[in-house]
Formats: sequence, structure tokens, C-alpha cells
Amino acid sequence: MTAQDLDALYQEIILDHYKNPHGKGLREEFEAEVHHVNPTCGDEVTLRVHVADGVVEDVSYAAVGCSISQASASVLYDLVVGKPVAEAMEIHEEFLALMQGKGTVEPDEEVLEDAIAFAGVAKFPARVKCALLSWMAWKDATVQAGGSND
Amino acid sequence: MTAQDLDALYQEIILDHYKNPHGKGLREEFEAEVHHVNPTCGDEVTLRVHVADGVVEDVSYAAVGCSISQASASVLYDLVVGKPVAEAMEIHEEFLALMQGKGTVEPDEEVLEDAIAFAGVAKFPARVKCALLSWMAWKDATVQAGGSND
Amino acid sequence: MTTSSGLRLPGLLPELEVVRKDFPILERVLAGGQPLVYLDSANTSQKPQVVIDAMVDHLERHNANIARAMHQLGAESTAAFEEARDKVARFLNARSRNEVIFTKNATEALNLLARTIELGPGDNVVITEMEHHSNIVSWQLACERSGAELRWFGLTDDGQLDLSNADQLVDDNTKVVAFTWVSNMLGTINPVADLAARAKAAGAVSVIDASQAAPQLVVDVQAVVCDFLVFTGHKVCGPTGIGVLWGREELLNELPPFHGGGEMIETVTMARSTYAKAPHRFEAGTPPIVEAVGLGAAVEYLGHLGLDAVHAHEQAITGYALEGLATVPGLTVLGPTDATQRGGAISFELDGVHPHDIAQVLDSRGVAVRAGHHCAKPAHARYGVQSSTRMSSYLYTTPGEIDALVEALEYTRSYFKLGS
Amino acid sequence: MTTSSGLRLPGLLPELEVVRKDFPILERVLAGGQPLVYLDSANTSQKPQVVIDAMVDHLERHNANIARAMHQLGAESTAAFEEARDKVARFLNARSRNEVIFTKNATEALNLLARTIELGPGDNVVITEMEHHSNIVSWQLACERSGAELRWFGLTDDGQLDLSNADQLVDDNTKVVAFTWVSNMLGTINPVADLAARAKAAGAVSVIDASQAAPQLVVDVQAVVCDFLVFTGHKVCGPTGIGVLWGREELLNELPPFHGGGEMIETVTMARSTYAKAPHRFEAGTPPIVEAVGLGAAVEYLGHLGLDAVHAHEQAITGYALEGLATVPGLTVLGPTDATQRGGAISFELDGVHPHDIAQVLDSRGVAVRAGHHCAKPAHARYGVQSSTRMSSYLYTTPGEIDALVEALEYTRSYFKLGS
Ligand SMILES: Cc1ncc(COP(=O)(O)O)c(C=O)c1O
Ligand SMILES: Cc1ncc(COP(=O)(O)O)c(C=O)c1O
Repeated sequence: MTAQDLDALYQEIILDHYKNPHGKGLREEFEAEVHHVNPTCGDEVTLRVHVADGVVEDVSYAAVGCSISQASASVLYDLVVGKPVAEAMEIHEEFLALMQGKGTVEPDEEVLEDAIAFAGVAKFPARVKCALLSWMAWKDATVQAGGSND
Repeated sequence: MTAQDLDALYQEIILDHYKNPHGKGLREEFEAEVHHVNPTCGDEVTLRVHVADGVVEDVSYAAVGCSISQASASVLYDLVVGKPVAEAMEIHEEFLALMQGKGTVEPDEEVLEDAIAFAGVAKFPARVKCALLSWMAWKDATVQAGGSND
Repeated sequence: MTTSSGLRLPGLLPELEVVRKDFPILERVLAGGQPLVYLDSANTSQKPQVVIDAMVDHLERHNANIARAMHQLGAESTAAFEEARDKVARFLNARSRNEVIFTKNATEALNLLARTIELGPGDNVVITEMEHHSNIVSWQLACERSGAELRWFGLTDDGQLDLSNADQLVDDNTKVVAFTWVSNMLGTINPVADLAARAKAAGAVSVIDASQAAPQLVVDVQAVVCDFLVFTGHKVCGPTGIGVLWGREELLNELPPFHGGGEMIETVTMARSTYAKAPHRFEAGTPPIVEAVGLGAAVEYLGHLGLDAVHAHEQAITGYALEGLATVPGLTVLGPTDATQRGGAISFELDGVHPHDIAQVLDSRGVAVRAGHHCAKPAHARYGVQSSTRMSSYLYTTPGEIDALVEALEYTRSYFKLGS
Repeated sequence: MTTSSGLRLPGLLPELEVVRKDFPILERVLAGGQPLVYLDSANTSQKPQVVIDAMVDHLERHNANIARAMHQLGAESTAAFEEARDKVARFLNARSRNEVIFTKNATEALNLLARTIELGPGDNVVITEMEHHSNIVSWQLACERSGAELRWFGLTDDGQLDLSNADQLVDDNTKVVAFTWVSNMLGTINPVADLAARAKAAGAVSVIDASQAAPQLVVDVQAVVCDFLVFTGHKVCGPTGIGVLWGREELLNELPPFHGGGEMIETVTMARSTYAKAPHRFEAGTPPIVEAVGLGAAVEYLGHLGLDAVHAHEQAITGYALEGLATVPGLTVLGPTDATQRGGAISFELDGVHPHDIAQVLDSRGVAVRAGHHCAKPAHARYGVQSSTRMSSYLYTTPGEIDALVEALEYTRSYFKLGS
């Protein structure tokens, strides 16, 4: 990859979230906790969800990983907390589609906000797993918490 | 291989032994019986040895196999029966050396008699096993019969 | 000379001469100036240039380890490997690419199943008497380890599975029914969908050995409705060192791991480990990467020719061969003699000449066939035969090559001085 | 540019520029016009032209199945395959060619042993904390199956095996002591002859994982006096899809069969089978033929260069790399830092940047390294490290490439805005 590709991958927004992650830490109120691992590199996330009345009240997490995986957890927090579970799941779907689109999917800023910065990641198959680590953990935890049965 | 190679392989002597094998059949007097198989093609020999006073009194056998394996059993019979075990083992060694020589060993007609016709076989690795099937069985049986401990 | 037969059989691949040019080895001249007449394709197929080129390109330009490597070569190599999985998934019409596991060969794929499907005393495994040793010994060993019972379908005199006692054989205690799609010795094509349905009805899993089917038939795992299916790379124009285990995804994920090692894990501590899902769970260690690339190119090549066209060619050649062989005095074909009901491997006996000797004389004329038990000793024993000679054609075989075989068989008879 | 460093380190391979020309991929230009700086050879080595050519020649001119085929191509293919066995036997200084078994990779070789060496409750298996997952999970699974206990040597702070409790670990109930010769993460070279002697004294068998040793050290199984040793083809300039299990002949012939299938049998009936001796007993099915040919060419290539010369080169480059890495602020090397006491894989951490991110930035400069746990999670855990970046050189690595790595690491620091 070239220097331009590198800059497309490491957008300022991503590096900002990496340096100052939102919502980081494990908080006490939660209905489900999951632990996910990226088998290739060993990156890990422990993630808790707190859902009440069909609304994502909190997502708290402890994670070890690269800039992409850390930033994506931070962006996840921003995007889903406070949203009804159903809407949060739709955002999840949209982010998944963006990541699996091999760089061909045009992100919708209305829905994905800061997460549109991850569009560049989709071109690097090896890094897609990093970006999805906490998102997959969140979905898993939310389903376990009974917040969604889809 | 060429037509000449073919004729070098299928010497008249071999075809004669194949059509009229000497000593064929399983006879009652024996100290040891073995069953050997060529795993590649399934050819088999059941072979019995009768040894008395250090002399190979009889070698009797039932075999299913190709012309080379049948003829070599017949030649084995001619060469070892009536000989002291030690001498028969030397003939065995000599035949083995000829077969494993990849066509470079000059056979000694004094010792090997008709078996010199197998010199051509040594050039065909796939057929060496055929030529050795009954010879290996004979050695195995003779050792089991206590006729030789080498 | 062998490729210039004027004959134009219906069903032959269009542009057969052009197709043959795809296979460099077919231009090989053997000792004594004999052109090669390769009739041993059921043993291993020859490789088209595209397969060789794909492998060379990978080795010369993209070689890297996969999955674990994050650099450009690693990404290219991983993409090439995983694309091969997609190609194989399409070749089999698999529901998901996760159902395709790369193994070393068909034998490893069968042994993987025999090692991981849980068996115990009281259980039984049903195979058939026409299996390749890989689909016999693997289950014999599994039954010895577990105390399960091994049962098998016998064969009828005309080379078919004897299904008369099927209801007794496959019962409530049957855990596995494993059978070949096409026999590598008799050529018989088995009713695989029926057998798979029978297994399902009994609550057993079906395992299809498609090693001889994949080269010449459309293999559609969804149409057959089976549970597991295996084939081997080197018989479908691919390289050695690679085979395929296909399985229904949910079943694969229920099986315990096979080998322990890199890439099959989720996490490892000294005390214990957890495992990835299929396909990675079953691909411990560095997989056959360049071999997968070659296999991907091979199944794509077959796809371009069209499996239907390949099958029609095989049937045309097989019919022509059966006719030709029938003209040789003292020759008896083992297995079905109706070309439309069988695969392209034809085993036969020739009165008065041992298969080794036949193969040797044929070889002196450039005609390459197999002699022996073809890793199917029980099927030979069933017909009271020690060993046989087998000719097997493939998509590049010409009627002229069959003519050369028949002439060489006549020559064999005269060489061994058999009267006519 | 990366290969033109004026530096002339003592110990480098003579004519390094000429040697590099043997490897076509080293001329590869990556995205953005970057020349390739391949420092991921402990993951997989690149392939010299002679290896690729040997494989192509086999596929284009000699391809046939082995052992079973009696025709000319079959004889040629069999001879090529068995010659490869001879070459590997020489490479290892094996007493007999029968001691060389071709497997799929090192992982399969280790799992073959873990599946066939008899273990039971009360027995124990001793490994080490620095093993590759293949030499951990294989034995974990074997212990779970058999009820045997898994034990391991810990590691000292400076990356060596902690042998202080060796007498308690290896006791009368120890059946297997399995350990790596060279660590793929720490680079540590273990005292293999001592460990093998310790196993022998306790009546256990020794299993050496030489996957990282075979590429760069003289491996002499008679000098080490061990029982089993494995390595993998793709790390010694050979292709994927092939590995080697070496074992003492009498021990191999005492092991039960591994996979059931073609070529491993003596005779087969439906009810039971008997088995061939080593090596065939353990080579069920069509083996990796063209891969063996490639591996044979690879070890012959290494033999021509001379393993001593390759080792000297590796030490020179490793020393130079350790010096270069020491100049990068915030960089910590994991494992021994004396180049004469270690192999050529150097794992390190860089304060403030995750290994994934390092590898990514390095890749944008054409520098290929590995990031992650390198299939050695327990060794990472031992040092409290989640993952690391690993550079690994080989016989074609130049000092200029090490310079490029060090520069790229400096660039990484500035890219992630780390102060100096
Ligand atoms: C020390 C060590 N052992 C075993 C292996 C496994 O080799 P393979 O993946 O080829 O089976 C490797 C390489 O990955 C290794 O470095
Ligand atoms: C029907 C059948 N099954 C299994 C095999 C085994 O294939 P492989 O030797 O590639 O594992 C073969 C070919 O030898 C075969 O013909």
C-alpha cells in the first residue's frame, strides 16, 4: 500500500478516537458481558451492555488492541448508546455492510457519523476484523441480554 | 521403455520358467511356512521350507502373480534345493545384489545359473519387487525354521 | 499418430485438439520415440498449463503465509487462497464458503471424519465392498478405537451395490453411511442421493467419496442432500498435496477439532485452548497455499469446459473403449458394460497374461495403464480376482488413443504367444 | 536501493547479490513503486527458481501417481519422489531413508505423533512455554483424550528455558518430552541434545520441533541423539503442502498406523487390514508428490550454499539488526539479545504503537514483517505482552534491508507522533 492509502486508513478521526476513546472502562450496570478475541493477533475485548426498556443505556468495555480496533469501540459507543435497540442494530448492519464492502460501499454520514472514517479500512481485509471486533461483541452481548432476538 | 528393453526383461528363460514352473505346489514336509504379499499389486506367495541337517531339502510354494514373480520362484527352487543353507543364503545375497543393482551389476553365471536372466529386471524398479517376492519369503521362512540365524 | 484418428464420435469435447494443447505433458515423447498415450487418469489426472502457471505466478510473485501476515504479499496470498475456497464452493454448489475445508488429499478428508465423528460401542458404520482403501481402513481403525461395528453393502454379480438387505444394514444404531459416488475399480455410479436419504432417515450422517465423481460429473451437494463429501485435487486437474472436505456448516461446527496447531484456535493458554469455527478449525498449521491456488485454477478450468461437456466426452470415450475392448479375445471387463451407467475407469482381465505383464508390454508401446488392485482389494476379492489392468480416460483422451490401447493389447497377446 | 548498502558485514553469504537473483520474488515492486523488503521469513521463506523449476518440470513432463503406476511416467515420478526422500535423509543425516516420512506440514507431523504415541492416565507429557501452538495444542488434545497430564518448562526473564525444576518435571511417568529447537517468537536456541538426553534417561521419547532450526542450522539427528524431529517445507525454501517427520526406524515401526488408506497397507479385507512398515505406514493416500520434488530441490539448494554459511549469514544479519533496533527509541526486543545465541526471528515492542499499526506503516514502505502472537500466545503471556512485531531474515536478507526496517520504524514513530 502507498502513503496515500495509509492516510486513508488512519484518518484523523480514527487517531483522535484512538487517543481519547469514548466510554472506555467496565461499568457495573449490565445485563450481559462477552469476551471476544481476534484469533490472528490476539486482540481482545471484554464488553458489557446495559439495556432498559428497549433502549441501549450503556456499553462499557475494556479492550487491548490496535488503533483501528480501539477507535471503532469508541465510535460504537457514541453511535449506539441512548438509541433504541432496534435502531442501534440497524446502525450495526450499516457499519457491517460498509466494512465488508471491500471499499465499494458509500457510507451514509447521517447514520454512521464519525464511523464513516472507517470507509478506508474496508480496503484492508486484514484490518476489517480489527474494526469489527467490538461491534461483533456488542451484537453478541445485546442478543444475550435479550435486547434483541434477531 | 522400448521393444528391446521389453525383450531384455522377458528373456526366453523367464518365459519358460513362467510356463513350466519347477517345484510348484505346497508339500507336506516343512518346518516353516510364510505368506508374503506385494502390497502394490496384491501378488502373493505362500512358501514352505524343509531343512534337514543344514541342507535345504525342499522349497514348496503356491503363488499368484506375474510372469516375473512366478519365474523367480521357479528359479529359486532350482538354485537352493539340495544346497547347504549357508550356500543357499549366499546365492540369495547374490541374487539380491543383482536385483538391487539398477542394472549395473554383472551376474555370475556360475552361481546364479538361470537366474542371470533376471539381470534385465533390475532396470525396472517396479518389477524388482516381483522378482524378489518369493526370495524374501524363502529367507524369512528359512530363518523361522532355524535353518539360519543371519 | 494417436491423436489423429479420423473418427468423430458424437459427444466428444469440441475442439479436442485445442484442449489437448492445454496439457504440456501430452506432447511428451517416451523412450524409443513413443508418443505418450496416457490412460491412467483415474490414478491421477494431467495438469493444464493454466494450473501450472497459476502456481508459478503465486510462487514467483505473491508467496507469503496467509491469514497471519498483514503485509501486501500476505494480503495477496490470503486473497488467492480464500478465492480458491470460493471457487471450490461454487464447483460444489455449496451453501457457504465456510463449508469448504482444504485437506491434504481425499484420504486425509475421510480420516478427519473417521477421527472426529463420535462413535462408541453399540454404534455401527456402514460402508460398501467397492470402496477405495481410504474409505475402508479409515473406518476400520475408527471402529477398532471406539468399539463400533463395521458393516458393508455387498456387490451384485454385475458390479452394482446389493441393496437387498439395506433395511437391516442401516438401522437405528447407524451413525455413518460412507460410500463412493463412482467406483475407481468397477466404474459403477452409485445412487448417492438415495443412499444419503437412507442415512438421513436412520439418523446417520452420509459421507460421499466423490474422488472419482468430481473429475467427470456435476457434483452438486445441495442437489444430493448429503452431509459430508470429499474429493482430491490431483484427479481434477489440480496438484497433489490438496484435497477437499465439504460438510454442512452446522455439522462441521459440532465436530471436535482434528489437529491442534496454528490457525485452528481462538485462544491458547498452556492449560487449555478454545477453537475457531469451520473451516479454520480443521485447517491447523500452514495450509497447502499454492496447492489451493492450483486447485482453484483447475476447477475453474473444468467450469469453463463445462462439466456436462466433460461428462459427455467421458461417456463417448468409455463407450468407444468398451466396444474396442470387446474385440480383444479373452478379455473380460469387470463392472457394468453400459457406458451411460458408469464412469471412465475400466478394469479388465486378459486370459493368460498377468496385469503386470500387460501393463509392461503396453508401456513399451507408450500406453500408460494401471495394473494391480487399485486400492480396492475387497472389490477384487469379491469377484475372485487377484489384480486387474485398468485403463482410465479423461477429458483429453482421444478415440485414437483407445485404438492404440486395443492394438497394444493385441500385441500383448501375440507377445505372450496366446492363440486367437 | 535496499539491496545496495555499501556495508560489508563479516559473515554475509559470499555473492549475496547473485544469491538474491535466485529468488524471483525479490524483484517484485509493490504498490506505490516500493521495492519489496521481505522480513517475514520465519513465517514462510521465499522460493528459489530451482525449486519452482523442479516443480514445473515435474508437472509438465513427469507427472503420474507413484508406487502404484508401472508405466514410464509412473517410474519417473516414483523415482523423483523417492529421490526427494533420499535428499531429506541426507539433509538430516538420517541413518536410513525409511526414517523420513512426508507429511503435510510440521503441524501434521506433530499431530501424527500426538495421535499415535500411546498415552494413558498417570502418564505425562512435558513441553515448554515457548512452543508454537502446533506443539502445544496437539499435546493438549492428546492429554484430554488419554487422561495423561500436560506439564511444561517455564521461561526465565531473559527468554531461556527455566530448567531449574527439570528433575521434577521429567520423571518416571514421562512418556514424551517435546520442545522447539529454535523459538519462532523469542529466537532462543535451546539445548536440544541435553533435553533429548534427559528424556532418554527418564525412559521418555524426545520430539524436537525443528521448524525454525532446519532453515538456518545444521540439523544432524544422529549428533543430537533424539527420537523424533519435525520440520516444515515452506520455511526451508520449499513449497507449502509438505513437511517432514523423522523418527528412529525401530520406534516408527512400533507406532500404530495414523491414517488409513492407500499405500499404507500390506493387505486389506473388509474385516481387517495389515500395515506396511515406515515410511509407507504413515503416508496414506496420494502423497504430496510435486511438493516432495520441490522440497528435495530446496534442501539440495541449501546444501549447495552450505548450512554453515547460511547460519553465519543469519548471525551477521541478526547482529546487525539487533544493533539497528537498539537505536529506535522506545523499542524493546523480546528474547536473547546476543546474536550468536539466537535465531533470526526478532520480536519487539514499540512503546505507544500497536504491532498491527507498526506492520501497517512498515508495509506502506514495502517492509514486510509479522504482527500478532505468531502462534505463540503462551510465550507472549509469559512476558505480559498481548502481541508483538516480528522481523525475520533469511539467507537473502541484506544489511540494506535492515536499514530500511530501522528507517521505517523511525517513520512509524513520527507517523504516530511519538516524541523522541
Ligand atoms: C517453531 C514452529 N513450529 C511449528 C510451526 C508450524 O509449521 P506449519 O505451519 O508449517 O505446520 C512453525 C511455523 O509456523 C514454527 O515456527
Ligand atoms: C474412489 C477413491 N477414493 C479415494 C481416493 C484417494 O485419493 P487420494 O489418494 O488422493 O487421497 C481415490 C484415489 O486414489 C479414489 O479413487
